[in-house]
Amino acid sequence: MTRAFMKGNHALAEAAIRANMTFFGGYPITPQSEILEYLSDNLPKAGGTFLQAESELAGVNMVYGAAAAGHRAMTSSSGPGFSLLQEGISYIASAELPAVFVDVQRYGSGLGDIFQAQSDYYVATRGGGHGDYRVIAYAPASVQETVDLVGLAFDKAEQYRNPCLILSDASIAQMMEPVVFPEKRKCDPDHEWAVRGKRGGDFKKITSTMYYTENFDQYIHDKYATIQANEQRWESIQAEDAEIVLVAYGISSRICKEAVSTARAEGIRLGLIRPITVWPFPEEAFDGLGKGLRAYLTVELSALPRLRDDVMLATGMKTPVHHFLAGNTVPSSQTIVKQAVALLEK
Amino acid sequence: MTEKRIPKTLVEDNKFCPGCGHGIINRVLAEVLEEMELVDMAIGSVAVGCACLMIDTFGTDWVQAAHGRAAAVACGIKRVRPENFVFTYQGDGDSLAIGFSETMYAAVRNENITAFIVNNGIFGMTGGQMAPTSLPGQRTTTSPAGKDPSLAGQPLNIINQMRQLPIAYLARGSVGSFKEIIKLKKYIKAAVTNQIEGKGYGLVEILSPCPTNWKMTMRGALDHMGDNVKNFFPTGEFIKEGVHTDA
Amino acid sequence: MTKKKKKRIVTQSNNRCKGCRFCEISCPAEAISVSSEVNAKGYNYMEIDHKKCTTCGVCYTVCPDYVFEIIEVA
Amino acid sequence: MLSVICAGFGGQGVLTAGLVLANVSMAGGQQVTWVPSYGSEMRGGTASCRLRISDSEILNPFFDQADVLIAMNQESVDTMQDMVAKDGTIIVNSTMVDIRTVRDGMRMIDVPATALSSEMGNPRGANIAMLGATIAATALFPVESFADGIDSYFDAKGRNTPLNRACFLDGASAVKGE
Repeated sequence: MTRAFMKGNHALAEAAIRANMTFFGGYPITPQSEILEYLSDNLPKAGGTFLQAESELAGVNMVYGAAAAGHRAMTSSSGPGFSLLQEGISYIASAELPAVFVDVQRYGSGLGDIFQAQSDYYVATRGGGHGDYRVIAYAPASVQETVDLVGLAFDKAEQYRNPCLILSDASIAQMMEPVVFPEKRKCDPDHEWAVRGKRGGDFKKITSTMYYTENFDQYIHDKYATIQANEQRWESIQAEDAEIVLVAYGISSRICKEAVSTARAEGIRLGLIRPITVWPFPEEAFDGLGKGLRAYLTVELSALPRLRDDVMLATGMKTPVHHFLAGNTVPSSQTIVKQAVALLEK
Repeated sequence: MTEKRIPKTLVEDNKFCPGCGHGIINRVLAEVLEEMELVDMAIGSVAVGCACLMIDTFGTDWVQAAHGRAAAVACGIKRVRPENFVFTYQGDGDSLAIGFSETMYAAVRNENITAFIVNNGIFGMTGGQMAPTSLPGQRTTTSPAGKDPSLAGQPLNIINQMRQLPIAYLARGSVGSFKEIIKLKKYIKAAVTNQIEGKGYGLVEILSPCPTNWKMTMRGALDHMGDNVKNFFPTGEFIKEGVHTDA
Repeated sequence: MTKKKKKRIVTQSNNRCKGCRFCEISCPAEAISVSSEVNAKGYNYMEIDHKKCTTCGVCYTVCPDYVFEIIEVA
Repeated sequence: MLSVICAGFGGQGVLTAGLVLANVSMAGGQQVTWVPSYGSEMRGGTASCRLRISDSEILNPFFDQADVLIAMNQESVDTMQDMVAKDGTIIVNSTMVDIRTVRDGMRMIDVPATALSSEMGNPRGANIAMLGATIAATALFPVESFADGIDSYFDAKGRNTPLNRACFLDGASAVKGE
C-alpha cells in the first residue's frame, strides 16, 4: 500500500469516504473546515452527497435523516459548533441510529480561540446533550490512527446503533503525516430498521425507542454496560513497573510517550496509559499496576482538569491523581518529566 | 359520484382534540397519497407539536425530528433516498418559530421535498401559547392581554417569505369550509406532483382551526377563520411549477 | 340488459365522533344534528336524518375524525 | 531525527517548500511530521511550518530547538533564529535578508535564492533553491536523488517544469561552493 502525506482533517474525510459514508452535512468552523472542503470535492466523486448546511443544527439533523434512511452519515465541528450538535446527537442516540460525529477540539469556552486543546472532554464523554445516553468516543493521537478509528467508529455505530465520536484536536487535525488508507468499503443501507417507504410491509417509525421498548430503563442500562465492557481501548506503555503513570490522550499522549522514553533513559520509572476510547473510559488499563506505583499524572491541554476525574473514578482514588494542565500550548516532554520528578520528590 | 371511503392509510383513529383541523388534513393527505400510489414509498418527517401525534395513526414510514428540524431531517432522507416521496408535516410554531431557519433553507436549496405547514396561530400541544402566526390582539396563555405587535411582531407570513425563492410550488389552503377542503386537496396534489416530477420544493400552508386553545366553539372557530385569519393569510396558489402566479 | 342502479348510503362510526359539529354546520341539507346519546369516548355524537340526507358527502369531507363514509349498496 | 523550520512571507512558497521536503522524505522511506503555523502566528505576514524527519517513529511533532531554519525573509531570521540549536544551521535567503543580523556561532548558509531564481526566469522557485541548499547542507539525501524526488512530486501534481530542478541544483551548489 502506498503512503499518502496528508493533513489530519483531510485524512479523516478520506477515511469516512473509504468507510462508505454517503452523506455529510456540515458547517465551516476552524479548525475543522478542511473536512468540509475535502468532502465537498471528493464525496460527490465517490457517489455520496455533501451539503453545506445553514447551521450545525441543520447539519446534525440532516445526518439524522440520512442515518434513519440507513445510510452511513457524518458531520464534523469544533467547540462552539459542537455545542450546537448536541441536540441532534441526543435525538440520534434516542432513536438508536448509527452516525459518526467529529469534534476537532479548540481552546476555551464561548468563542474561545482556534488553538489546539482538550477542553471538550466532558461534553464528549458525558453525553453532551440531554437525557440518558452515551457516545462511544475515540481519541486519535496521529493521522494514521484518525483514519483507523473513523472506519472503526462507523462499524461500531452500526453494531450498537449508537452515535460514535472522533475526538480530535487542532494539532492532530492540522498536522500532516504519512498515512495508509484501507480499500473503500461497500455497505448495504437497507437495514431492517431503516426507513425506505413501507414497500408493501409494515410502516416504520424512527423516534425515541423508549416509546416501544419494554423495560426500557433496564434495556438502555444494559446496552451501555455492554459497550463499557467490550469497547474499552487503550495503549499502555511501561506502566506495569512505573512509579508515576502519565495518563493522556490525543496530541498530549504523544508528548507523554516521548517523556516516558526520556525519563526511562535517565532511570526514572515513568509509564503511560493512553486512552484510545475516552468513553468507555479504559478502566481495565488501571488494573494490576505495580506495587511501586506512587501517583498518576494526567497531562491535559485545558485550563481545568477533566481527564483527571475519570482517572480518579477508574482507580477509586487509591493512588493520588495529579494533573498537569498545559492550556493551549503543547508542552515539551522535558516539562512533563520535570512535573513527574517533582511528584517523586514530594 | 363514487364512494367516499376513509383511506386505509389512516390505520388508527387520530388523537387530536375535537374540531382540530389536523384530522381533516391527515385524511386529505392520505387520499392524495393513495390516489397517486405513493403510500409505499412515502417517508414523512415530523418534529414536535400536535402534528407528531400522527406518526402512530398515519401508516407511512416516519422519522420524528427534534423540535423545528423536520425540514433538515427530510433533506437528509431525500438526499440518500431520492426514489422515495419525502415530506414534512409540521405546525406553525414548529416550522416557523424554532424551525424557521431549517424551513427556509430547505426552500432556498429548492430541496426536492414537500412541506405541509399547519397554521392554527397557536402552540397547541404545549397548551395555547403565542405563535409567530398569532394575530394582533390574539389572547393566548403567553399574551393574556392580546398579542402586541410592537412587542412580538406582526403575524409571520411564510408565503411572502418564500415568494421570491426559486421553488416549484407554493400555496396556502384552508380547512375552514367544505369548498376550501376540496381546493386544499388540489393544492396538495400539485405540490406532491412537483416532487415526483423532480421539480423541487413544494410548500402548502394550511389554515386550520384549534377550537380548544382558541377557546371557541367550532362555529366560532370557523367564523374567526373566515372573518379574521384569512385577512392576514390569503389563500390561493402563489407559485405553480416554478412560475409565480398573481394569486 | 339494464344496469341495476346502486344506492348510495351514508354510514357512521359513531365511536370516532368527538362532537365538534363541523358536519352539522356544513351539511347543505341540514340533515345532521346532535344526538342525546353519548359514545364510548364520552361525546354526544351526530345523528343523520336519512330522509333529508342526499348522500352528497360533505360530512365525509369536513369530518376531522373519519366518522362518515359514503358507500354504494346493491 | 532532523527538525526543520521553514519560514518567510506568505506567497514565498514556504509551506510548499516544507511539503516538498516532507513528501520527498516520505517517498525515501522516512517518517515525517509537518505542522503549519497556526492561530495567532498566522496573523503576521510570516508563514511557517515545522517538520521532523526521522527513520523511526516521531512522537512529538513540535520542538523547541530546530536543527535547520530555512529563512526566506528578514522577519523569520529576526523572530526564529533563537529557536535554532547551538550547532544548528540557518539557510538564509540573502537576497531578502541582511546576513549581518544572523547570530554568531551557528552554521550559516547564504543563498541568494530570490535573485538566483529570478535570473533563471523562475521567480517562484526561490523556495526550491532554498531546499537545494538545505539538502546539500544536511546531507539528508544525495542531491541528485532528491532532485529526482522533486521532479516526481511536481509531475504527480501535473505542474512540473525543468526550472524546478535547475533552481534546486543551483541552491545546492551554493553550499558546495562555501
